[in-house]
Amino acid sequence: MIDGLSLPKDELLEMQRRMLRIRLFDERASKMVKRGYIPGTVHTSIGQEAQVVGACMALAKGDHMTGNHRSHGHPIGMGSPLGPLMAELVGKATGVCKGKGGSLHLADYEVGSLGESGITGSSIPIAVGASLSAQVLGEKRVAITFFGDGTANQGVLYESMNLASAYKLPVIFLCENNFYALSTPSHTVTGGRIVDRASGFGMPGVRVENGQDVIAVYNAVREAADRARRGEGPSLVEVMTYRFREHSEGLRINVDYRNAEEKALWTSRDPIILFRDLLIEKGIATADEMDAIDAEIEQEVEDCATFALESPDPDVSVAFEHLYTDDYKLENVL
Amino acid sequence: MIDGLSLPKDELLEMQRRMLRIRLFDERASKMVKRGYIPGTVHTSIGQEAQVVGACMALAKGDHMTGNHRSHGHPIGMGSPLGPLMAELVGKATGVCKGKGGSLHLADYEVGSLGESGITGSSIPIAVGASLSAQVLGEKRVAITFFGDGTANQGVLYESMNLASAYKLPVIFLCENNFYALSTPSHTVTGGRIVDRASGFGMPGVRVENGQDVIAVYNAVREAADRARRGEGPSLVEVMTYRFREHSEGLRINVDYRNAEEKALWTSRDPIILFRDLLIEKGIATADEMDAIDAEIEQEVEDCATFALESPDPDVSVAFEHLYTDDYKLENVL
Amino acid sequence: MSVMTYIGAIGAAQQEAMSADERVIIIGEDVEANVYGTTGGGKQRAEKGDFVEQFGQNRIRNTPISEEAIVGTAIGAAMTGLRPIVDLSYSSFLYMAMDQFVNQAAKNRYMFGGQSSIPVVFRSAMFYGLNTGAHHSDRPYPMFMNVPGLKIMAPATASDAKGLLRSAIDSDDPVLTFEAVPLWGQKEEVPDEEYHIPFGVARTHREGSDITIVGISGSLPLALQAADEMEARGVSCEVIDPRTLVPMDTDTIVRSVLKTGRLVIAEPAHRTCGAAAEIAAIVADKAQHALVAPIKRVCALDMQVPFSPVLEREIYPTKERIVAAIEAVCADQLNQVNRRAS
Amino acid sequence: MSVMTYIGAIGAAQQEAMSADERVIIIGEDVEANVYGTTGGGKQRAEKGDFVEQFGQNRIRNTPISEEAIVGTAIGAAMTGLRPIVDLSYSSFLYMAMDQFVNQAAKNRYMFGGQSSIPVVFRSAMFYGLNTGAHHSDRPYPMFMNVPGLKIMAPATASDAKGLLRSAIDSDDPVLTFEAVPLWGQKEEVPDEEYHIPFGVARTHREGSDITIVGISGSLPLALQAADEMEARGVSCEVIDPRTLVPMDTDTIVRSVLKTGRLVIAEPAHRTCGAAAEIAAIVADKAQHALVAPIKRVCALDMQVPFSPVLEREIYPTKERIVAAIEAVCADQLNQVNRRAS
Ligand SMILES: Cc1ncc(C[n+]2csc(CCOP(=O)(O)OP(=O)(O)O)c2C)c(N)n1
Ligand SMILES: Cc1ncc(C[n+]2csc(CCOP(=O)(O)OP(=O)(O)O)c2C)c(N)n1
Ligand SMILES: [Mg+2]
Ligand SMILES: [Mg+2]
Repeated sequence: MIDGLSLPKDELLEMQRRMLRIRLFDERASKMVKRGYIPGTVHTSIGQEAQVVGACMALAKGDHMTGNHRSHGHPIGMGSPLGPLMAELVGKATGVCKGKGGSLHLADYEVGSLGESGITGSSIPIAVGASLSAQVLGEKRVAITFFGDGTANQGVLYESMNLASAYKLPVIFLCENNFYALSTPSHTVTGGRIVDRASGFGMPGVRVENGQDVIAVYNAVREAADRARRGEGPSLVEVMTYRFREHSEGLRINVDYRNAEEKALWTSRDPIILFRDLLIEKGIATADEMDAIDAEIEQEVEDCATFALESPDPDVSVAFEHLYTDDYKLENVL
Repeated sequence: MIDGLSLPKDELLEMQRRMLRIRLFDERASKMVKRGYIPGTVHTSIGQEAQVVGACMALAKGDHMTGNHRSHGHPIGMGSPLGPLMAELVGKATGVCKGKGGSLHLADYEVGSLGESGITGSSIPIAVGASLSAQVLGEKRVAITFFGDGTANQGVLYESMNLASAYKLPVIFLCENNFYALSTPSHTVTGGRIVDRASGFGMPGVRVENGQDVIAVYNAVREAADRARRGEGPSLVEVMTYRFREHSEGLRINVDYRNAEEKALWTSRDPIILFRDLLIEKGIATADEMDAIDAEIEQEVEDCATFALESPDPDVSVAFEHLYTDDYKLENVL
Repeated sequence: MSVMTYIGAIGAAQQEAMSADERVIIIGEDVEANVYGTTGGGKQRAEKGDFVEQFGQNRIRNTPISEEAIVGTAIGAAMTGLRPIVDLSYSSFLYMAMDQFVNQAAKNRYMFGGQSSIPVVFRSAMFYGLNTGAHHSDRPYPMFMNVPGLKIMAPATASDAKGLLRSAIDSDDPVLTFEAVPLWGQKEEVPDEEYHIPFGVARTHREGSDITIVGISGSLPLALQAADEMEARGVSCEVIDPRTLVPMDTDTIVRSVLKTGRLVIAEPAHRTCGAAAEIAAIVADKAQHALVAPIKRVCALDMQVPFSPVLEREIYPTKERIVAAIEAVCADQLNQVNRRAS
Repeated sequence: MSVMTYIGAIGAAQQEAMSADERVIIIGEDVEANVYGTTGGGKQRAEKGDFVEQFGQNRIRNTPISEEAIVGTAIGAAMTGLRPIVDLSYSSFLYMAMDQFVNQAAKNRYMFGGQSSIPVVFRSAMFYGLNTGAHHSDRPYPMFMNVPGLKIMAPATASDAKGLLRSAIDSDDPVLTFEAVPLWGQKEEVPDEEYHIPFGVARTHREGSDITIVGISGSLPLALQAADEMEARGVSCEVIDPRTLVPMDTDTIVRSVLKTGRLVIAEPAHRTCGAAAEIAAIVADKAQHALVAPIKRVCALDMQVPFSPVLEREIYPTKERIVAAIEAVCADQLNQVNRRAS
């Protein structure tokens, strides 16, 4: 049995750093949406940091990841630097996608992030493809794909799980179950339990009941990754978690679809506080060390916002690049 | 527990009649393909008659059915008269779809057959829709959809199962598992067992191991139909069966993907002979009675072929009808 | 008459149709909580206007995120007694259900020799120009125009939205709506009584003699602004909105070009094989002899949609681009005016 | 040079590409048993030509019936080191994977600012005119032309099929092939050495001065036959096949119309928003001043495909329809000839 808590201290602290990066980055992004610096739609992972970071930290360099519309956490979890991510959200030339992706479409190939997807479910088979190339080329990498409980009702997931299972591909399907798809409670539109869908497709399914515990998530995903790397095929991991904020920033829904009690219960289980307390309790780090990390990441986020805001807009010509790899005669400029 | 064998004798004989109709109709169709009377592609249900008829006989008048590319058996199983079906295969004006559907697209709304589908999987949600209308309108009908083991890997099935389960719709998902999708052995492209996929979507799954036994199929589907009619929601029924002929008539595949031993084993389990023997053994019918049925159906099939061949071609104007319910100005006749 | 917004008109048409016919139901993601603003009126569930309150959960149904199954289920339900309205929210999500649109909705009636009719409306809105990036900004109606058996509406005003949607719901054939989110807030006078606008009848927004401008969906207001500007510069513009793309009232467009001899078409979809291409091709067939200038299309460029606002605005038609197109084909008129002015 | 069939040329291009580059793999339903005739040569598995024998099961992969996952998986594999060829068999099955084509294949490189390249080929064949009914007979390439980011080839001869497919496999962008089953048996001389035909270069099959005829895919041979017939009646026809639809060599077409002043376009897809509409629109813009007659399109009618042979043949372009279109726009020439003859 894998126990994440026995990892070297610097890796444990890196977990906390990444969770903090997600939290503070998303809080900052939310403010920047309100102030009009960030256009478009923004979905935060606030509250779900353990689920994201526990999974990403269980991977190795060279592994691949695809994400979804709740989309900043995953590249941050993979270790992407914050500046180009925030610049992307603002739409600047220094953005990780040159300002062409935005919040919904972050990608950072340097850290194995192959792309978030605004279309839910659409990026699932992309990760399966990354695992197929690993298998065909005999490379030892694995791939992971993140999707929500709502997305778990899209057919492409089951086609992907089946294909991966039949080929024994090194891929992990990670369901971020935060109990809601937008305003829709999962149980009202979902037959059965998501984790139970694994066995019918010939793969193990595990459910991390306490998805606010970064170590629990790490352990489950690490086991799935090891299995995949051994050539034993894919796994489904369902992580129970909760988003602390509204579906997307600025969205107002007139129906009270999540009650106050439930919200209070879950916000009392803050993954960042839980992990901080655990590390201190186990004697792995001191409160001072943890405070220092808080300050470090606060500064990182401050810097990334400054970087983003001070960066130049993309040159207009960039709008016409990257459609194809070769020259493209745009017939239709009047 | 339901026992089909305790059904009234005329219903049991009707089962045999329908199985015979499918067998002889498809044998005749195959000959007519060879002789050039039937154009296009034809997939027979020869060998799978018990699976089709057991299921259809478990339904009631007013229930709905959608089928697939292996496509003549289902309307016949629902009780459709043979003449217009055969005329449809030949492309005649008297065809059940006026010559516009053909082998792959039979439909007979008179008997609840909402349509076969050349695109595998595509007709699955149509049956779910028929069950939704039943639920919304408070009608007591149920719907069934037939699909193969290969089609069971299409995502639309799981979206449909999930939706049906969440809404508790009166629909039955029937997997015709004949071990192959065209030249591809099911086990090489399928993770896990199909029947096991039911529980993850919150519905019962039953597997009829001996799908050559029409009563076994009847019992399983009847139970699912009763459940659906009671408002308890959908079921998945997987029936193990075998197609006796090539995937489609005239197709030649250079690789021997089904071995002789397997073929011999399954052809020895002819559902029509099995049921004949059972009825005689149980004293439900005499050999003479069964012979009379054979002769009766032979004549029916003879007649349907004559009807089809002697019917007129459709008038050319029919090609331009039925696109919309109202008048349609076809802009593009030169 | 009362003043209504474009999005309000859509909600109103749905409400009227739901009240008029018990067989009309609405299914879609998050329709119960009225997330997209067309299935409820008030600020709270209990307030008047909320569809769940009014029509109950049997007829207003949240769905799982399963576009393919939802669309197929609605088709099957329409074939067996209901008249569903499917709220697919973003037009960008239609791809998920492409097989159901093409192979079931468009083909079933035809293939089965008229046995089925399929009274179903698939509503979706084109959320473009809103800096949400390439996945959420598509205007894919041209693909569906290439599929016989579907009807397509793309209203550009509140009154058209209401009257056409009512006709769509009452139609016995599958209809796709492509609503324009950039127009959601646009207001127009709308008749108080219930009304239907027939499919296949264009709306001529202004008459003119020098050039015909066809404006589709969100490009119609731009076309009208461009016409205003050019009118001031001495070019008399006729502005036509086909309103429904299938069937399309090509007669009105052809008749107009026979009069003006010039044609500019503006639409928010990609240029290649778009609706503008179809209109240009029809005119180049039916009115070629009357043409005195090239036919110009002002469409979204054949690029995907970039996120950054400074980039995204390069992609779509603008009033300026429409003006430039008119200038390019009305050199004569403009010279005359210039001569007269100088 | 050796004589090759159209389908043989496709198999040959695949074989050469598989041999040339280990990263090329083929995935699709029933490719191992060579059901569709392009992944094997001999009559038995063991014979030379069988792809599984030659390249092994690691590189020749049967898939489940899961078009959406197959297409997405191939895209992901292409983004991470492979160069997959996906055999989707029938073009009618592409709808199942529409989201992956539009939202992943076409957009990823653009959205991610050039971080990804997606060297993948999606092969499919248009099985039309074969009495298989509406589900199996589609010619859906126009929809994909409306999606920037995809490249599209639609060869009409064996040598083009081979050379274009090789270019497609070597391209770093996603390419869709639309092969024409009615042409499978057509034979042509094909160079013995490996060769590539660049995308975006039309092939002028015959030169002429009175009219330009564009023939796409299965309609090219019909256009050539019509040209023969009209030539005998005194009308000199230039026949052009664009070969690739994205990018399309519109310059060659426009140049030809500038010379001939007349244009007829023939293609097997539905008419509304088809490739012919796009070509007509381009010519009505770039060569309007040279046009002396209406542009005529000879396309599949905007109907679904009926099964019965007596009905199905009413739907598609025929030599006769192309001749009728030429007659309609070449009245002058024909009168002259008639006058001379009488
Ligand atoms: C194919 C598709 N359908 C619908 C949407 C609209 N949409 C965006 S997020 C969302 C809810 C997703 O729920 P879930 O998968 O549980 O993720 P969560 O937002 O809870 O993280 C919906 C319906 C979409 N983006 N793509
Ligand atoms: C979406 C789609 N993909 C592929 C095909 C081609 N095809 C027709 S039948 C078939 C095999 C179907 O296998 P199965 O579902 O097991 O049914 P069976 O033929 O064994 O009855 C395939 C791949 C199709 N018709 N539709
Ligand atoms: Mg969720
Ligand atoms: Mg099978």
